[in-house]
Amino acid sequence: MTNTVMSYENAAEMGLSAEEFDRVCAHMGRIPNLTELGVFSAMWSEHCSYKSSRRWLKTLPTTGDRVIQGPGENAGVVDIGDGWAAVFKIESHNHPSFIEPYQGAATGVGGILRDVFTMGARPVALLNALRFGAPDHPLTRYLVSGVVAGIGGYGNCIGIPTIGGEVNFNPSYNSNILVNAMAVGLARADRIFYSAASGAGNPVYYIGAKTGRDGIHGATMASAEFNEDAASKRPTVQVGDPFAGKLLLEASLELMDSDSVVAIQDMGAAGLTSSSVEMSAKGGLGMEIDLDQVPVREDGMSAYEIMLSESQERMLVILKPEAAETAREILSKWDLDCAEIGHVTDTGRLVLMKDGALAADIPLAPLVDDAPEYDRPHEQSPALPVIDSGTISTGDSVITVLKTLLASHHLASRRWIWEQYDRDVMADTIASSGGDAALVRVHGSDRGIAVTTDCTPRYVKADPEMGCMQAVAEAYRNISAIGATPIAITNNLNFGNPEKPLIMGQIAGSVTGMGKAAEALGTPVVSGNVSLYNETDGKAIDPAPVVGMVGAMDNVAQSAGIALDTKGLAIFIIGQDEKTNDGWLGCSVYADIMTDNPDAAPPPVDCAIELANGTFVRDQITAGVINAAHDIADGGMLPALAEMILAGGIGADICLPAGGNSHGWCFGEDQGRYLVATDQPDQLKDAAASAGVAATLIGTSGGKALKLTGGDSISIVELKTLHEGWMPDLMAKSPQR
Amino acid sequence: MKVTVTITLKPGVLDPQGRAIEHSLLSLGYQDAKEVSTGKLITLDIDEDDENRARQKVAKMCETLLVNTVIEDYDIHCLVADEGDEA
Amino acid sequence: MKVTVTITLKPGVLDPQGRAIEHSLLSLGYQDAKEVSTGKLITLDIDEDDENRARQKVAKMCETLLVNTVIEDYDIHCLVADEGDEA
Amino acid sequence: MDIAVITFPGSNCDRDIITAVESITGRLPQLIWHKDSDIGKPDLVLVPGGFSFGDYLRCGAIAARSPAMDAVYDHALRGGMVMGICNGFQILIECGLLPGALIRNSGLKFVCRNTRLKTSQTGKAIMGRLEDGEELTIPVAHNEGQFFADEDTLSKIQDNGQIAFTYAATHGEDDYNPNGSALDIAGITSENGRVLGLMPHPERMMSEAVGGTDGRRMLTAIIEASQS
Ligand SMILES: Nc1ncnc2c1ncn2[C@@H]1O[C@H](COP(=O)(O)OP(=O)(O)O)[C@@H](O)[C@H]1O
Ligand SMILES: [Mg+2]
Repeated sequence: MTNTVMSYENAAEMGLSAEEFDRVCAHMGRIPNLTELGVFSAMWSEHCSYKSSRRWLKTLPTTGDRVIQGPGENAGVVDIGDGWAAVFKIESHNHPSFIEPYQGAATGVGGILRDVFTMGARPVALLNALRFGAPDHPLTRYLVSGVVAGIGGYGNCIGIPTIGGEVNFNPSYNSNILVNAMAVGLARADRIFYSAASGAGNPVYYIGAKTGRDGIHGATMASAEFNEDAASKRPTVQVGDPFAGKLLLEASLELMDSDSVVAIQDMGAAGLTSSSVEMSAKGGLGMEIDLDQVPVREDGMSAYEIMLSESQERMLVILKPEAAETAREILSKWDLDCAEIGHVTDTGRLVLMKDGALAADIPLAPLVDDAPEYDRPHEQSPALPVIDSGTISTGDSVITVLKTLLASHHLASRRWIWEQYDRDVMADTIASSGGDAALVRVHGSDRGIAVTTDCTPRYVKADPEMGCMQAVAEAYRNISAIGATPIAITNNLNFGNPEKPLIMGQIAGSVTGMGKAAEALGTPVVSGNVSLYNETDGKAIDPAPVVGMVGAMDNVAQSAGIALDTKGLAIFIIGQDEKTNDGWLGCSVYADIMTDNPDAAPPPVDCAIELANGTFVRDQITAGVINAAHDIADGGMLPALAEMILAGGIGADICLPAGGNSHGWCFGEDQGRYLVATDQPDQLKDAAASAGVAATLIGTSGGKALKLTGGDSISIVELKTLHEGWMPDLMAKSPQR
Repeated sequence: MKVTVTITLKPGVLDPQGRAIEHSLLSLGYQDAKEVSTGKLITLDIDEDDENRARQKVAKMCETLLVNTVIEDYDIHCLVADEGDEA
Repeated sequence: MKVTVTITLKPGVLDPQGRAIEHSLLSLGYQDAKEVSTGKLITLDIDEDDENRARQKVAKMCETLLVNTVIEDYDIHCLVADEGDEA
Repeated sequence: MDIAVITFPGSNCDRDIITAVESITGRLPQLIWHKDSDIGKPDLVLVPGGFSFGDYLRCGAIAARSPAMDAVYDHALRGGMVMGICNGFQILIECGLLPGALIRNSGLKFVCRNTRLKTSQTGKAIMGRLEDGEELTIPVAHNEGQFFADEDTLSKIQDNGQIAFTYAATHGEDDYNPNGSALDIAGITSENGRVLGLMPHPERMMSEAVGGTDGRRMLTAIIEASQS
């Protein structure tokens, strides 16, 4: 066994505390060698062990009638009816995308796709939640163009439509962008594959691309003690190969179809380490691997490097012993490497051989079960005052404000981004970017799944618990607004350093809020990811607990879009009564753009109302009463209406309420509301009354402009120029590194 | 002065394109081509007669725009007018 | 023998990328870079010691796969082991 | 009728075109893997879109040199009908079955959006069942779709009536041409009018649910033409 003796210092370089190192030694019964310590440090990293967040994640609701698999597998699985299951997860690639935006984002997409197809599902949709720095920050354009090209580059090439997402710009992300990618797949509910190993003696196969020195933990490798030849072992950026990804996708699905697979897991973060450890530990078994059998791309790779490499497009598979020949045939058809690298044992240990000698021997139970878990001190963010909208309203006309907001970085169209994504490949896209949720059809049927990602960091920063409830509620509204039934969520918790009590307080508050809303709205959390330490020079990002939600509908023909494309429709606000003549401007887009943005509490979320209004809107859509629907979110009612007008090309006449505060009424961000257009106003009103849902008629569709009572108006052409112009103008300036 | 910048991937960085080409050459019957790798070429005309100064200028362009120094290396070749190509 | 193929666009063929780079260089303040054009580099190791034969083989690979001769030109550079780089 | 669809590793629109053909003809087309050199004697060969061989080297370059494409080449020389969509168009150009080149979009970005196509040269062969001047809404999704050819070639394909589809500014948009193609070319045919390549994806416009039926209209006309 290679016996460089590890020290506290080495442990610290790998991110393990002295106390954690003591624990490793106790479990091992000796001082671990480099490879063993590397395995521990990877498995006990924040990324793999969730040591700061686990205590809180345990509080989330994770079960429900439709949940087939909750958190703990590669992705969550829910029943969407008719024997179909949706398999989905979201994952971050924040740091790599800042270092190398194209490859960082591309490999983020590749990684999340593997999480989905490793469960036997064919991926059918990709989404991305992005956070960049201030638009005028010198790095922003370079990062935006690289990240967007990388996401498109991978998704377009592998042939899976990228159909939704969200983008925020805020200076807190100047040096720490967020790149979260979500993938959704479809499988037959009775053909889901899991990662738990079984059957001692079963062969362990490595399939996919060769292993190189990609993405090996930087801090570790920079340390001279660990290598004689530092330059040649320099950690390298992971490069995505979507073509290899496509081959791996097809080969894996074919392999799973061929009835050869006992268990399968992709090699994601911490590569061969996490896949081998998790597969064997989940099955309560052990594994012996001969690292000399691992297909490598470079000469002289050490056991440590092979175990910790994050080369892309690789899978670990436990095969039925009799299936070896079938597997080889399938892999060779797809021109992929395939090697038997070991077997399952019943020893409960991970044994690694290299150059014919023992390279590591680790007891798995403590490695997995005794991973550190911390109850870190947490402090609540101070409550912010509720601000009366009257105190921050400006004297500008409503149309002037609308123009300013629509052309602001908050609300301007993201077309520049999503036109770079193939949204139509697979030919089942019913709705994609530009509306609320996106909708894809289950191939060969009328059934659809609706997907969205949402989070408003502004709210979360102001009030983590309420802000995260809002993220769930907004996702719920987006799914409902297209006519689908929300089913379950995945989430990506992006925060700063959890060792700071205020940050830990944001995490605790957010998870609490997410749990409450998920429970109340009947959308359990089935998968997720945590990305902590998003800080630069001690300054944390604005917290971003991104929520990805999946919903389902029986017949996509019954869905509604946001487009106001018919004259003479009655336009209602659902979730707001006729007496309301003001709105919540604190913590709004309006406050950010039009005022000096005083600290203020975000709009409160009432889940009971969300549930009632969402159910009402969905029911009226499927009943054919609603012609177009859009949830009211960032920016408030009037920008939402403008988006409907822009999407459909028909204008509207809107009646402002008498008295009150027109800015609050037009731009307030009160929750639980939708704009709907209908050609059956009486029916809608009656249905609302009997459902106990507030519905207020505010105007009629028609014409080529948005007109307000009193004569103020703006043409669709002008609206379009403002809304569509901002991002192309920004990106037309040259990028700079 | 005409300047050519050759940009190649740093050692160890995956070159999927190179691999695909190698594979294709193989299946077209070119068995003896190995270690295929790909790179980029940028040529430009720079308003500068002194080779050293030209190099310096172009190096700056490489660092700020032309090259992704996280994964790429570059070489600058100046075509000195009266001398012919320079290695 | 190590061989490098440089592939450039034929005169008259549009080079949108080259134009964009030139534009970016300009707006970054590099006023004196002109006529930016882009190309490709393919290096490979060929199992052949004789330079002429190596060139011939690689030329064939260029004609059949590596180069789109409708829009691209190519040059073959052999790195002769004992001589260093060859222009 | 006999329709063949050629697939390569990385052709990701193969399922889409297969589904489209099946929904028009009621029959699954014959699937041909790139390593097969026997494609039979189909009435129509379809080369689907996607990223064959990852689009590495040049789009379509590696696929164009596959055994199946050698057979398609011979099929076309014998007067057989062939249609290539998007990456399939790039492959047909790389094979030398169609003139010109498809280079990087003028905007240097991948572009996915609906385009208006104007149909022309409909009198003959593969275009025979489409109407001259007919406008269709079909989406594009590509990075290298800018049609380029030297002046001589351009005037030759114009004179020969090889321009089959052009991007049209129906509503006076100034960005109607999504990639900067010369003469707004979206699709061309071979001299004999029997080989067609186009960048837009008709197989993605097969029903109102997905945004329209103009793709069905186009594919139906082409399949019918291959029967006559
Ligand atoms: N990064 C992105 N990728 C793809 N689509 C995006 C992206 N950002 C925004 N979109 C799309 O733009 C539209 C508007 O986004 P957003 O304002 O965040 O919607 P909402 O407020 O309804 O959640 C949505 O359809 C969304 O899917
Ligand atoms: Mg919405």
